[in-house]
Amino acid sequence: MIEKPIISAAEAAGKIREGDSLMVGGFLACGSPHTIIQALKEKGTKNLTLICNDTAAHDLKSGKITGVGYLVQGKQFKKIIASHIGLNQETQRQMNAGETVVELVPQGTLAEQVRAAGSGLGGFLTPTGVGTEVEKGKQVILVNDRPFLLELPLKADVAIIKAKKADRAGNLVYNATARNFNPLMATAANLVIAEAEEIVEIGEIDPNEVHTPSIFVDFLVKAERLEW
Amino acid sequence: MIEKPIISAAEAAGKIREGDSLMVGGFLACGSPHTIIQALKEKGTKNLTLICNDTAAHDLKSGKITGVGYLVQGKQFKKIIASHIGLNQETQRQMNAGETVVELVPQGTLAEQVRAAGSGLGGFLTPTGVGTEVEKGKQVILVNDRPFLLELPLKADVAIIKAKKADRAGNLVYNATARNFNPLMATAANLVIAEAEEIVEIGEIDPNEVHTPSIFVDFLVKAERLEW
Amino acid sequence: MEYIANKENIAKRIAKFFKSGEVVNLGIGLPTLVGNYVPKDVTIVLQSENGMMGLGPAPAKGEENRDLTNAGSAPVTVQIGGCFFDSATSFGIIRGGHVDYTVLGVLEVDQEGNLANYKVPGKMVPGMGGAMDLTTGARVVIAATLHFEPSGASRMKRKCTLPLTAAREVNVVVTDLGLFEVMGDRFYLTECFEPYTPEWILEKTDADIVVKNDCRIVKID
Amino acid sequence: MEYIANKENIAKRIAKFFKSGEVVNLGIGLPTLVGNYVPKDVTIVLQSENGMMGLGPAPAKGEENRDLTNAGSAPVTVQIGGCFFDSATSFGIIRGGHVDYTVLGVLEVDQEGNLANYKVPGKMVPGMGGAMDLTTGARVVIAATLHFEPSGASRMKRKCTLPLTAAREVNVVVTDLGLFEVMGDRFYLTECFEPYTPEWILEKTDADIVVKNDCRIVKID
Repeated sequence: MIEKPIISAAEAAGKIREGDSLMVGGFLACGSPHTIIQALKEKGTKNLTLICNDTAAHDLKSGKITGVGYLVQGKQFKKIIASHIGLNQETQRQMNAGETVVELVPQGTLAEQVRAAGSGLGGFLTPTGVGTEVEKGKQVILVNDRPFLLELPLKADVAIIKAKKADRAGNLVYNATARNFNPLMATAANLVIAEAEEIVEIGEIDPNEVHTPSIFVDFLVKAERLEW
Repeated sequence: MIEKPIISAAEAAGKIREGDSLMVGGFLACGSPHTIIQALKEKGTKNLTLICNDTAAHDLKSGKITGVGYLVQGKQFKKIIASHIGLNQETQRQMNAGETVVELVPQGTLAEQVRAAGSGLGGFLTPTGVGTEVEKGKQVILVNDRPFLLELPLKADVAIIKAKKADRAGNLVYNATARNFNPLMATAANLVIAEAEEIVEIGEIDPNEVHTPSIFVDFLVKAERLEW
Repeated sequence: MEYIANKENIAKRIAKFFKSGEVVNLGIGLPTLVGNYVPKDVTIVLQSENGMMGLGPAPAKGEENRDLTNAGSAPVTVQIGGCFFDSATSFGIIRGGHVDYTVLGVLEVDQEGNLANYKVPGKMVPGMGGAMDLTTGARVVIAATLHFEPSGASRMKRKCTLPLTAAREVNVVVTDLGLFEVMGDRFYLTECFEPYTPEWILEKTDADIVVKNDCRIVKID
Repeated sequence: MEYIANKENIAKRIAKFFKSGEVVNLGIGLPTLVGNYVPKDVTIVLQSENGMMGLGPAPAKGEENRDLTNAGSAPVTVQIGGCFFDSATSFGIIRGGHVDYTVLGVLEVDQEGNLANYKVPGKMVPGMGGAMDLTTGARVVIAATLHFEPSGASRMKRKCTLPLTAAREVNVVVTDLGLFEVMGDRFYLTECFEPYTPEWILEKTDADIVVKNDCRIVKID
């Protein structure tokens, strides 16, 4: 196995270009790559398209922000694709003010779209969203007389994800519910940067316990910011 | 967590009824539930439909048989859905003689069909098989001008699978390449019986290392036959 | 008759639905309360759509694990015998029919079984999160809601006016007045909670409600 | 010119395609030989479609693990840093374009890039196994084959007559005579292996072959 380069969070942020589509792992900031997020906030790269389960939290009264909320605050996204923005009032403000395009996707559909992109599928049929606004503009296909929506794969230019442990080859292990979208996004972007709390030598992770195979990971970053 | 009943291989075989569709885990007999397979052979239940990656091995000259090959030998299947029958000359003989219907499916499509059934998808679009005999009778759907086949989910009445370790709740851990189709089949059958080499108390498997969540498993069988 | 909003009664009644071994997903808010009232001799498995089977209670102060939260980002624990998985697996479990009950909050629910709870256009748009998958995939969909909005209007409608979370997926509505089954474009009152009466409920609810022959008056405790 | 079948030359030449870090899937049979000739300074990752990244060589006698096999059910080892996964993940990796090279055996391969290797109707029907997904998903599809059938007919055809494993997916054909690229419904001879000559290859092969301007005569060693 070859070793993957360990780079700084600033270097990682530098690999994300203006206009890129960007997948960010995490679920309401749990399991998000906070070190890279902060570096990307400092870098200030704009016109990104975010693909993330949600936009974490931003309470406009208290000013408290978590996870990708920092990037929303910096208005770094022209478009946000997510299943939930309920805890981020700034996202809702930008959406209602027409400053940022927000596309809401059912969570299971979003997860499956990312998986489909990583798995080379042309799409999938889901019963989720039939008869709702989610159906709009989509092909409805009947299978045994039951209607399904044809949902298409969702790829990104870059994915930034967070693991508990990585080996130098890029094999990843996640912890508890910090797993969420991270392993899916690892498969679906042209460039994958994994932030890990611990980076160990090749051979130190049991091959039965690897959650993300090394071949998906291009660069490693040592996690320095663990709080949301 | 409630405990799942531990039953004998004979009891497990007794839950498979004439005419059932039956998923069997394993890849050329590696990771197959050999103890239950032998009990089902003794029971002699007929008219089953097999869903399995392959039909393992049966060399008509030497008489050597592995895995589900024993059930093929007993002519217990009226239909076989598999991706590969190359090492089982008896399957080929039955097919060519018109004794058993054999449906060959690309391996990745078969895996995804089982997953789709377990995941509540109505189907998926795959590029695999376009322009080949696999395309016959299937809907071709263009996505961005690229043709894909619409493949449908594949469910079963019963799945018999094999794990390295189970806890009493039914959480499963597989070993090495003996994993293969087992975790997929655990999700896609009405009744799931898992054969395990080791059955431990609830709490003895790290929740981060579970491959198949307990809720998929209905019954446990202690593995007694490990050789193919 | 005086109406006093009572979320606990809703949670208490819903908690009686479950049998040991069943898999349940409780939404954030009112539905979460249901977990407090599951009878001690019933062992259910709580699924959390952010990737866990065996959701446990909140940890003791100081014992929080930043990697272990529920779908509302609150710190939780995992039960012995639980496990973790990714979001595609989590929704495979949900859509695949492996969750027996989903209990969801309500903005509006109507007699066709439609549910609206994710969007008030131009005002509040939290997003659907996992609710659309849950209502589609779970074996039984229970809508849990106070019977009345603060304005006094019933949340049970003839027809939802807000964007739908689920089209014709709701099986049961439990309010603080009673338990309603949804069938054939009608609500069927099957349990009326003390001190309310079927007549009073019908009078206060602008929807087609059939009082079942065997409708019982139930004291929730 | 006398033809002496030489599988090793095919394997040796294919092994030179790979760069360190690339992911390669080798089919059973002739393609497996390729693994023996990968240069020592090139570190590739072998994927095995039965669920492994980092396929290693056969174990020493007595060291076999019945849970650790390749896609042909032969005992193998796993390299340090390898890992295991289920069949859906394995084919997600394959179809998703994460395998750089797939090397497959041949019954027939034609100038349109069609490959037939899984079925001789009524005679031999092993099944396609993972070959259809591999040819569809891998970045580069290499067909590896002795140039001639035992009968003396070329396996490189104008048009396959057997059921196809892959329609227009083959990028490169390596035989024991030379290396051919497939483009625009033609074979392009880009390397001719000693002692054969382009003229002899063209004469012996019933297919449209263009000899590339920069076609080299190569000694395989």
